[in-house]
Amino acid sequence: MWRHRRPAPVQIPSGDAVVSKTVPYAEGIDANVVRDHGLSESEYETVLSIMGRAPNLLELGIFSVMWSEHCSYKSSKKWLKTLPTQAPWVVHGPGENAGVIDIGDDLVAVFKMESHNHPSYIEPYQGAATGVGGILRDVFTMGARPVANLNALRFGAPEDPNTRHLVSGVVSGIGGYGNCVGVPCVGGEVNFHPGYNGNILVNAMTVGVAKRDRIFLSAAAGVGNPVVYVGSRTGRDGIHGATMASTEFNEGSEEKRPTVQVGDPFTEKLLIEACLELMATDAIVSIQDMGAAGLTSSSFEMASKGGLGVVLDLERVPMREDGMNPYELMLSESQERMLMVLKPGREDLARSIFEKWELEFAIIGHLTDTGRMELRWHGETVGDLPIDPLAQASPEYDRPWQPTVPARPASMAGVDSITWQEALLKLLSSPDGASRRWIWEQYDYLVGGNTMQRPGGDAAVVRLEDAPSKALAMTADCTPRYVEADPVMGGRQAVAEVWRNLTAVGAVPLAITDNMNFGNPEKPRIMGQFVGACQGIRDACLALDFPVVSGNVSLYNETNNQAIPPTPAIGGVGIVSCDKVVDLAFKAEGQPVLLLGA
Amino acid sequence: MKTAILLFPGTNREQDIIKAVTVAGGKRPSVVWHRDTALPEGTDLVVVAGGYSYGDYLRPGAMAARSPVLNAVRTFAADGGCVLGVCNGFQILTEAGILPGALVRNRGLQFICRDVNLVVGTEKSPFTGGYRKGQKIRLPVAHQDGNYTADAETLKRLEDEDRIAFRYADANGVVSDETCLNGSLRSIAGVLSENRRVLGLMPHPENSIEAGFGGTDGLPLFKSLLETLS
Amino acid sequence: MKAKVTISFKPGVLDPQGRAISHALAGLGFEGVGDVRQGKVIELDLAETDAAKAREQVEAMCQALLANPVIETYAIELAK
Amino acid sequence: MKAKVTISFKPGVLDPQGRAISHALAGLGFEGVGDVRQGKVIELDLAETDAAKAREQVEAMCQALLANPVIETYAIELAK
Ligand SMILES: Nc1ncnc2c1ncn2[C@@H]1O[C@H](COP(=O)(O)OP(=O)(O)O)[C@@H](O)[C@H]1O
Repeated sequence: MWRHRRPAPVQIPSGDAVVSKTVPYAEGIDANVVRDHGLSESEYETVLSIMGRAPNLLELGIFSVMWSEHCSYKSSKKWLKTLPTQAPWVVHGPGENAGVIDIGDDLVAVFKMESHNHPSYIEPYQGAATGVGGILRDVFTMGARPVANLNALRFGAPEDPNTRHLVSGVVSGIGGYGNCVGVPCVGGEVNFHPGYNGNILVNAMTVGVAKRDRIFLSAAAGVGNPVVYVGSRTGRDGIHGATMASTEFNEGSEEKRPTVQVGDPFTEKLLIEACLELMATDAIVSIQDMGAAGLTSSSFEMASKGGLGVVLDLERVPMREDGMNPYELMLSESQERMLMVLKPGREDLARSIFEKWELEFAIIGHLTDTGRMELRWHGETVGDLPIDPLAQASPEYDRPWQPTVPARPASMAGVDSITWQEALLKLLSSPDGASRRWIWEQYDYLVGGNTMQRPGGDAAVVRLEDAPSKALAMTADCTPRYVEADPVMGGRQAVAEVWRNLTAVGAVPLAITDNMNFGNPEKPRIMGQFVGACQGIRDACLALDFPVVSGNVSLYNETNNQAIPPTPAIGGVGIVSCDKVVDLAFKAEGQPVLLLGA
Repeated sequence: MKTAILLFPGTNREQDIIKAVTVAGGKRPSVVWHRDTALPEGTDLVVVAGGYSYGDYLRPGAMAARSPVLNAVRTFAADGGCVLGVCNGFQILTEAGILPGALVRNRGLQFICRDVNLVVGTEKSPFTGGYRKGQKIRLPVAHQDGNYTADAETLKRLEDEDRIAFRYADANGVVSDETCLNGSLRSIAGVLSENRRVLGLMPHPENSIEAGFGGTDGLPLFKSLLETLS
Repeated sequence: MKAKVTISFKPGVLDPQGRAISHALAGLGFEGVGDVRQGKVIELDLAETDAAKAREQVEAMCQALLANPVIETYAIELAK
Repeated sequence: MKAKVTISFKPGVLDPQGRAISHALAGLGFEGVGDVRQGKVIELDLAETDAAKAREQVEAMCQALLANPVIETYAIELAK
């Protein structure tokens, strides 16, 4: 999650001047270990100045995940900050687990889109499944019951032998997880392009609904309050996953595959029910899901936002395997886990709810006023880090970028002319134009009984359980080849298409979430695509009064130096009165067909 | 009509059933937790709702069928109580041995969510009294393990005793192995118990009770229950 | 001790997963693959150390939960 | 010949089914059941009659389709 508040970035010293001759390392650590943790030399220098000493391996691991591109948004922050995030109906913009907008009747819609690209390429079923799990947690963490899922998918060329396997794995993974959890999957989009051969994109979006006055945030509060772990046990899953999501793929990395997390949608369903049950009481002070970088990022973010410190007794973390150590516990990406701060005296109430749902519950620490993270292992301090410099003030880069020269319109010379009948058939049968029914039929789009417009239309429409005369409309769109040709226009177009799809079902568009999928930001050409797309999104959002309330960035989508087409996927949400909903079916013979627009 | 809905960890269509019963004009059902050992006093109808009880782990319905509340349901059914099992509920009732046969992975292996055509096999039950035998209706399905199987003897009994409540059909109402979406033997979509008071079916009548939200072909099932049990 | 339970479909019960695997193998160019059946293996760590008692216990587990007698058969193996 | 492939999760990979089975067995009153892991067995009828060649073929099938090397391991047994 990217945030705009309190950006006091650490000054990253530049150039070789800072690389001192005698870089100190703690025992067992050397330059290679630092490099394997994805930290550059100058970043390690900064670590030293923050710590005032050489970090041990546990501390280094924590810096590594916190400052990974995935968690710190270090390359993208500067540009994300330029996006418009405000409107009278925005309750919480970027910076929380998901964006929150007012939809009337004392209700809010809570939504976000998130990528799970790299894991899905390595293990399509589990990668996509855990992607759905992660985005669901971002939404119910805030107190919202998830009411709809969407997904934006990009695969390589249909002819590529690997594509078939990836498509079927990803689609069944999304279905397998979402269907089990009981959240209808109502829409999405799919493209095929050889540019995604080595890097597919799996972007999942969840929309939830909460009572306006029952929103839960992640900022920790109350010195002495218990820090509580709930959900599944911690295993050795995906250690270094967050770092992996931030490094370019190459031939060797397929061998080096870190363990892929296996999703457990059944536990997620129980976690939703248990959390929402606890949220109906007054026990929770703050709550945060453990996503990428698990216990590390959740505990740091909660403490940092609250301006507090934390003591964690890591031996109390529920463990799946024997012999786990603090490094593994802090860096594990095991799924279906949450961290909460409870009001004192509410521990037993909370414990009874989680036990009823057969989930783990453990008090693993408490809040302090030190502003530091103290990690203990059977009473002994094994790590001690300042919180703010790692979290709020993580590095921010102004990477060099080169604007994309917009492609000139293709020449029509030499293009064969065909009849319109042939052209129509070609369009209808192209992989990008063909029906997506074979995909959405694998998703339960009906559960809940509120689906008014099923997949297959311009936008999905889902009735509000607590205000049944109204419904939410939602859609996800982007046309990467437009963005590739001209990032600014392509960014504008993606937002405009979302807007059109929402209005086409009769809805008033309210806000968007974005998922920025690009190549290696260290290349000025790629960074230029990113900057251009941000500008385009900004232009369209301002023109349409259509703010960005949440988002996610996935960079380094490259294989063998080949970047994906720039893909800023946009998810939009609007509101519509149920009696105003329109769909795209022709209704009767003899009715006129009109063509509108420029 | 006093309805009790069973709630297992992983059940996810309980709200849909509650809505269907109330839209049909019934009282709001009560929800019974899987660890309960008794049904609420005066229960007329037990609904085993859809979803993924226990994550569908091992076999869909296997663990729910062995939970404490199922003993109460077994007794209730043996005493002539009405039990409706939808989707995962159908799987649970077969696993519990309350209904014959078993439901295995769909022929195409994939999860299928779509509207299907069904032919009503019998109107002689508290569930199907609102339809005519042979009537073509349309209900949604949403399942991965809906492929009904049973040995030849059981199939023959089901047919001889007029216990096949619904069969999958094509758009013209023709029943055939080729058009059966999930591979079910004899295109079976729903079966009745010997005393005709227990129905298990894979399609979701509860998702077809309102125009604009999946049609209304599921409504007669709930209305018929209300009429019989009130 | 450890117990391994292998659960398979009874002969005659159609096995959609086995069929799909056989198709997929043919599609991948593997020749000479006839019937394919897919089953489950469940491995259990048991506190029981007596083989006869362990077998009895696992037999009971199969009856009670692990296998569905309508469609499945099972076989039990024990190991130290 | 016949080949039997047993596929299980690599150690350390979460096995939600195994866990659920262990829970359920405890709930049914079976005591002393520790870790439970669930895997798959795939039985294949092969036209190949030479054991070495058959093993090679099945090995290739495991790599290509039957197992997922990221999270699973497999073992092959052959029988006449
Ligand atoms: N991955 C997917 N999951 C669910 N629904 C999808 C998916 N891809 C496409 N759809 C649905 O298919 C329909 C057509 O998609 P798309 O071609 O992107 O539409 P449009 O170009 O009109 O926005 C939409 O209703 C969309 O929601």
